[in-house]
Amino acid sequence: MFAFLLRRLGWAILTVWIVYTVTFFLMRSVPGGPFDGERQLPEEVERNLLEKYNLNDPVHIQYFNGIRDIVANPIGEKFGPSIRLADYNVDEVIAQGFPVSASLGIFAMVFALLLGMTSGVISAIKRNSALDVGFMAAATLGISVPSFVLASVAVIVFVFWIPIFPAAGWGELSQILLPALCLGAPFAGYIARLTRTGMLEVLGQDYIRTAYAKGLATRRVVVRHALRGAILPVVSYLGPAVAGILTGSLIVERIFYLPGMGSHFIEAALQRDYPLAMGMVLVYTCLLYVMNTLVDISYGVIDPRVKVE
Amino acid sequence: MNKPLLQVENLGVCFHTDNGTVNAVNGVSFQLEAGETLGIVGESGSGKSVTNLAIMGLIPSPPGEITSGEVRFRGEDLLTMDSQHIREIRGNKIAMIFQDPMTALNPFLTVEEQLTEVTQLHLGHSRREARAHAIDMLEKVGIPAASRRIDEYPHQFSGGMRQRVMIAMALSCKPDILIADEPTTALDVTIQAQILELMSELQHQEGTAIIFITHDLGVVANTCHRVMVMYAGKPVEKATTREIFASPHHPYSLGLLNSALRWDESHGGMLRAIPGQPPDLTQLGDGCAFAPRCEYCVDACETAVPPLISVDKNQTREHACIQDLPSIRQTEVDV
Amino acid sequence: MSDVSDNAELPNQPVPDTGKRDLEYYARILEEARSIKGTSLWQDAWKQLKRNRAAMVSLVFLILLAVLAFFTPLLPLQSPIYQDIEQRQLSAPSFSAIPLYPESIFENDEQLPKLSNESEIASRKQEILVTTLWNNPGTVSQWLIKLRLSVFGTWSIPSLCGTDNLGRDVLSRVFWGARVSIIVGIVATFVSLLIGVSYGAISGFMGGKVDNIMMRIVDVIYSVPFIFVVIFMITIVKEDQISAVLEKWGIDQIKVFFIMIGMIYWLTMARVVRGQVISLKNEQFVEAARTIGASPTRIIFKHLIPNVMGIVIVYLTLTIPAVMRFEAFLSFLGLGVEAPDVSWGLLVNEGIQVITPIKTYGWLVLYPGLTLALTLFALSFLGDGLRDALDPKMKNK
Amino acid sequence: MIPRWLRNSFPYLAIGILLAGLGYAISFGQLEPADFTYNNGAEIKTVDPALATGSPEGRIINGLFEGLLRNMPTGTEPDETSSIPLRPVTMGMADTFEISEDGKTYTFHIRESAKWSNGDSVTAEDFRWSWQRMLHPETGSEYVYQLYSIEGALQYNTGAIELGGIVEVEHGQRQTRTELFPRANISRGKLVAHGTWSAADGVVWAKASATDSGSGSHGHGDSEQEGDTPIEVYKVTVYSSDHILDELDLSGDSHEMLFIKYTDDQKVPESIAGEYTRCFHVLPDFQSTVGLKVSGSDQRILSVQLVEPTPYFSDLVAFYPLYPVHRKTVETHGAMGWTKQENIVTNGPFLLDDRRIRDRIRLVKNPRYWNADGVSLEIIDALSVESDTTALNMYMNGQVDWLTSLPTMIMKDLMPREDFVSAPMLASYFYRLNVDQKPLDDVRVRRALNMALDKVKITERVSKAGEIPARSYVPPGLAGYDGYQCGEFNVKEAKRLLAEAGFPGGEGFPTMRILYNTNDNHQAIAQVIQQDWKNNLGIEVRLENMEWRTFLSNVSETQFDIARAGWIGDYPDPNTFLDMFVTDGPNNQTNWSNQQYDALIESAKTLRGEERLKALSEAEKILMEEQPIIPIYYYVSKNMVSDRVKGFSANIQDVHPLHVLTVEDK
Repeated sequence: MFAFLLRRLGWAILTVWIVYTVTFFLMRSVPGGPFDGERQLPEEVERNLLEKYNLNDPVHIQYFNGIRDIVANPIGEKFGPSIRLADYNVDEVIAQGFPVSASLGIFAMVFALLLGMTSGVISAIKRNSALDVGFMAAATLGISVPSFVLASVAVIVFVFWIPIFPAAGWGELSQILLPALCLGAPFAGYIARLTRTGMLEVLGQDYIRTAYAKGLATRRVVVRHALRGAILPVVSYLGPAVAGILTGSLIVERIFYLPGMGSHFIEAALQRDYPLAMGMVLVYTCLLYVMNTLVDISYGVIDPRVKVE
Repeated sequence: MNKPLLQVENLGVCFHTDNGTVNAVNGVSFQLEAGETLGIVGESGSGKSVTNLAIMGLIPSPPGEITSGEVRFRGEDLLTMDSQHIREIRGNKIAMIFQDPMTALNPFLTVEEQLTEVTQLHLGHSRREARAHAIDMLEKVGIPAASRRIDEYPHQFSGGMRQRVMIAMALSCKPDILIADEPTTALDVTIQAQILELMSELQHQEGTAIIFITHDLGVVANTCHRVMVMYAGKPVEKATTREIFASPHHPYSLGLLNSALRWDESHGGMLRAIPGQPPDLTQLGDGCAFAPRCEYCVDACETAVPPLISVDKNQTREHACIQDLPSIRQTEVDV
Repeated sequence: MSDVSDNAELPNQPVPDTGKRDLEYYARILEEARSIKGTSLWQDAWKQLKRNRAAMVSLVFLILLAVLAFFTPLLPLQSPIYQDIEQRQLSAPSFSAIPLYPESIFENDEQLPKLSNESEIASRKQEILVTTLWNNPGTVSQWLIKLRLSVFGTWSIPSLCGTDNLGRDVLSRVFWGARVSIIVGIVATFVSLLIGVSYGAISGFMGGKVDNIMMRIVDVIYSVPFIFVVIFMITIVKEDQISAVLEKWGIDQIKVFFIMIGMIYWLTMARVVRGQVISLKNEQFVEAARTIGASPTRIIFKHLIPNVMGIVIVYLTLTIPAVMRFEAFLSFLGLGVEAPDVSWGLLVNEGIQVITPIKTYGWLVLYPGLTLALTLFALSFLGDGLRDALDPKMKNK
Repeated sequence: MIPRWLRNSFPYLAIGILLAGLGYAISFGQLEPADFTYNNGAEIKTVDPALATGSPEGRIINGLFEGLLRNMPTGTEPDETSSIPLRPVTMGMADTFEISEDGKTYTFHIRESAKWSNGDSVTAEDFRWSWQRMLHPETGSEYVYQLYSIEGALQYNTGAIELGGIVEVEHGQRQTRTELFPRANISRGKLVAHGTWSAADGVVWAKASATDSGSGSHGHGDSEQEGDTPIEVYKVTVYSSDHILDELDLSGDSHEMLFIKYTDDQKVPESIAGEYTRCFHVLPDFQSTVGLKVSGSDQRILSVQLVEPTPYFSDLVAFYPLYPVHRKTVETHGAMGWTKQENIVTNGPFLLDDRRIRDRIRLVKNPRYWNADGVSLEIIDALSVESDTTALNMYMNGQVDWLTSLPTMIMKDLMPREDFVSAPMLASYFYRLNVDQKPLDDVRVRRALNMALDKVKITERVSKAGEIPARSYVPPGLAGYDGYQCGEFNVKEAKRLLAEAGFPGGEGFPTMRILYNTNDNHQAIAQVIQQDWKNNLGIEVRLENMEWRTFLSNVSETQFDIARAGWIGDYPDPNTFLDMFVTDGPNNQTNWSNQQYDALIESAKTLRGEERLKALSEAEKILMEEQPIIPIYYYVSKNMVSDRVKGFSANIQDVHPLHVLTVEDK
């Protein structure tokens, strides 16, 4: 287990390094520096700005300085100042955006898991019933409709026709619910389908028959004997789901005006805020890596036959 | 005569599939006395497993459906019983062992979790009691270091050990009836013998009645008191083990006997298989289902289904063939 | 329910030892073996699929869609790009017939008045129409458009789906958008297929160290938030200088787009294929091929890949919708295909901007959204059906 | 192998983690509701007046800080252009100001009640220091040219030093590299000699008294040129002074010092480093160069010496880049630190209470503001909703009271609403033509392109907010100024001109590209123009959209044929529009050059009153006849303002001071 984590850490560092290198050179290859303002800057001013952001050094120096900063600086000072948000360090922007995206993601995930697994289990047990068909149609719809359409329509319906949610913004519980629902919906659909398939597969297993032969009630058979096996596909989907929720939050945060990492990232990328965009990508990489590792561990936890390595 | 422990009357089960309705079991009747071992023999797909799943109320529905019959356990019909009640009997009064111990145990739960839940449920044991009882049972079925191994997962056990766990699980509540569905098929021969021995030993101790489902007549010969041969969802012959080995009355029984390796005679190393394939259960014709494969078939066989008729007066011996097989064979030998 | 394993017939009499009867006996076995008709995996799958009504409806829908999309230039649709901003801005769906173009379209042409020959005038007019009403159609499309002009003339289907902010016909744009969206979906998926299958097959077949290294690479890439990197790459590729360089190589924006998207969807494909190949390569038929001296390339492409095609096809039906959704996603961020090209994502994104509490121009989002959702829906049902049909594990369930 | 206890507790652990996450998610403190919430548009770059650009920043800085004068709507009745003009009035830090006879000296008297939010008095010294900070090359202020009308400001900003002149030398040791202020030790004195050092030649002193920029205009910041930056050496007679803003006593003690300026990457032998003192900047001495004088018993009089009479100087001091900052705060906390809500000290009607990136900036009433009694709003939330649709949703939902930007797609449906507030603006939408590009070098082609455009259609059907189709560059509404009108929509004439230029019916006309930044409206307009030119002239153009920053870099390098542009006047004077098209002007960006035009713009600098306006008008005539740009329309301001907001008046600069607004209860 310890060795596993250590090895994972090694790979994580390698991954982060690769991502850093790729994004670094990608961004440096973009014509049009970050300081091309509407008004032409005097050369002197531009030179000083470039110096402030370490952009006037030769590229390889910038590259190594960047790595040095990330490795040597404590958390909170790793990435230097943001270009477009001149009052903040990149680290501060991330620190402000992360909790928002994290809670949005957690809410969306909980919603997706609860709804998806419940409906998936019910669908599998009541296979081919009207309920099953209804759930699966809804799930497929949830997957098929682009999330920004879903979100836009949801705003009209749940903000204006049935006024139960505020239109946008951040701070109250009610403001997080609608975006989380919109963000989680496609994943709920996907999880429902996975759970249903997994459940059907498990319910056909011999050991389920054994469990019934013991005289256990259906509920106990489903919860204690079938569910663990049935959610294995869901667990392996959690990795991609986390990645998807991170991506999806770009859209949801934009539509619902949430000050999360997604909106920061998109603005940073579009506005050529090199340091901020790179910091964001690296944070996303780490996040994804941690989540993937957690998924692998929980896979091992759920299935005793799997050795975590 | 006392009421039999288990009486199955005219049981019929079908499955509705995409290819049509499969009549897996068509009018099976038999009875089982306490302490007795009944062997049910037949090819794959002859309906022996389905019969027993029906007894346990484990036919998946849909696609399965019980179309007719009664299953009386101590006089109560299991088929019409409410689900709460039948669950109290399942695993408690009637227990079951399955063919493949590799898949019949839940890989996600420890042996303890799987063993204790049955006694906790039926005997009202506390966790501690259940665990002690489970260790006890494991020792009884011959698992060394039971108190340690009880915390392991099924995949850490060998095949024979797993079957022992299954037996321990099935016998935990001292059931009246143990249905063993080909319990040794998936095991290698030496283990088979151990398991069989274990079962008969336990039967002696506990007085459990056993329904032994198998296609291995050798196993039947060693363990069963009586035998029921099934073909195409129907019993074609019922007899005591001794009788059926001595003189089968149905050509199918004869075929099974011929295709099995017999200890007492030699065929020069050549076994004789039954020609043809089992019938398509979705389209059973008018006549005897075995007719197309039967070498003793006459025209009358193709027009009507022969009923199960008893040969002797006390009705321990029945068969479903219009021919008198022993006498025909007698003639053959004479020629 | 039938057990196929014991279908060989053996004579029930002891076999006599004369050679002649021996031959007869084997001939009978041969006869019997021939009489058993094998169904190939594909026939079997097709039979299975035909029984799945949802999948068949989806398949028909998708084929119809593909055909319609291909023959869009031939259909009597209005122009997808001609703006009638003064008369028909944001007009609601209607059934009143609209001519394909106003006569004024020829007014400003300098060449027309100089021409006297009737046929020259006609061909000049046609030329004007093709360049004005359609956005740089390819050779085939041009030919189809000309055919359409000669068959239907100026008649065109009314604006059944309304018009957009610039007075363009939404129905026509949905059809033309289908061409782009479908091509994005298919080509990008094909790119991912190409990379994923060869990568996975090689990795799985080589095994050992090579496999280990190749899969480690996949693992590392898997942890890269690829979509974010792709957003970067797309913004960069959209840069003038870079796209100019790419154009020199004959790579236009939309091709880059295919490659980009294809590149992020190959990972799962590679993993799936590798898993399949590993389980297949120890099967006897591969052993057999090896013993008769087949080269590794031949084994991979002749024996392994055809056998993984089932799962690959299933996976394709998952990838195509994912790619189409991703295209829509990029359109929302303003990074998708660019005007005057249209795609469903672009149309839907234009549409959601007028879903406001003050005024909702519903048709702008409804029709493109509906077609997009239906297509994804159909692909998903077809995928399910194919999985049931092709995946042996799911059989009889 | 995972221990069994962990495995068993896993579901609880997972649920526990999720619950903890949920708890964390909803634990964010709820803010007290604001009196007034508005959408400020894009997230602001900074609240530092010297570094900010753009109107969202302007709205916030106008609330936080206050300049010498304030632009206020005059009266409440709209004038003939249906706009309420804004005038710089003494509603700011200054209670009176005088302009000298020649128009070249402005004297401001700062009111006694002017206080910083920490209680310090606002003095003229604050302004002088703030402006010095803004002019300092290292500050990198984009709006620094707003100060160029002050004597010596340009020289100080560009570091133009001359032999014999008084210079200030910043010594080369600093605490941190990102710090803009405070700077290191300063030596002041006369520049005696100036030269370069190189490893090959050693020190070479320049013979001629050629001026040279102290910080060097050698490098562009391009990394490949970095190695070529010469290492410069200076010989300076240094006089003692207590402070760099005190008058330098040239009769006092003095000694000669040698300075050397090199970057961190450059290697300098120790022998040199010992003899010479390292320095960062050698600039003209601020105190003696720049025309700012502080006087008065408690330093409340600021006199500003201008290079030329600049009639709009009062507008400039009312413009936010020239607002003062609190010196001690800047010097203590440095860049990034001083603008943090816990550190910042301001002098405007509001205080910075809270700032969450891309969420809100919360302003609360400043009780120390000199006119605090006149401020009615207690709490203001400025949001930065990027999506207009989302912002509109919030407005319709009652979460926002004022929208500064509206979705154009439904403009037609917004216009008739009572809460839609619109007024002509001092801003133009136009297309730049690259006159070096054939055939755009032909004036007939440029005119033909202009005349083939139906601008009415564009404003009525595309922009849709009541914009006025433009035939001149300078928007109407500037008192006393008449712009020249270029050719109107006339397809026949356009065709004739194009034929004359050699492209009858567009034949042979190469495919041109229209460059615009990614925005639905720009795209729609470009598409209409594309079609107009195609239908009316028979010429093909291709559309290319680009992300804003890339677009700007392409435009500034004139890497385009035709490019979309917009210009918002910085101050209500034609000059803010016209001076950008002088030859090689940084914002010219069309390669267009006309000596007569340059001369007229130059002459306008010295002229006053009507004559000046006439010169500018003449210049615009040249611009419109030569047509390096095609004017398309004049912007109008587009606001949605909730009924409960009072005191909101449409005006030509679309400036709406927050402190004059009042709200009724919800």
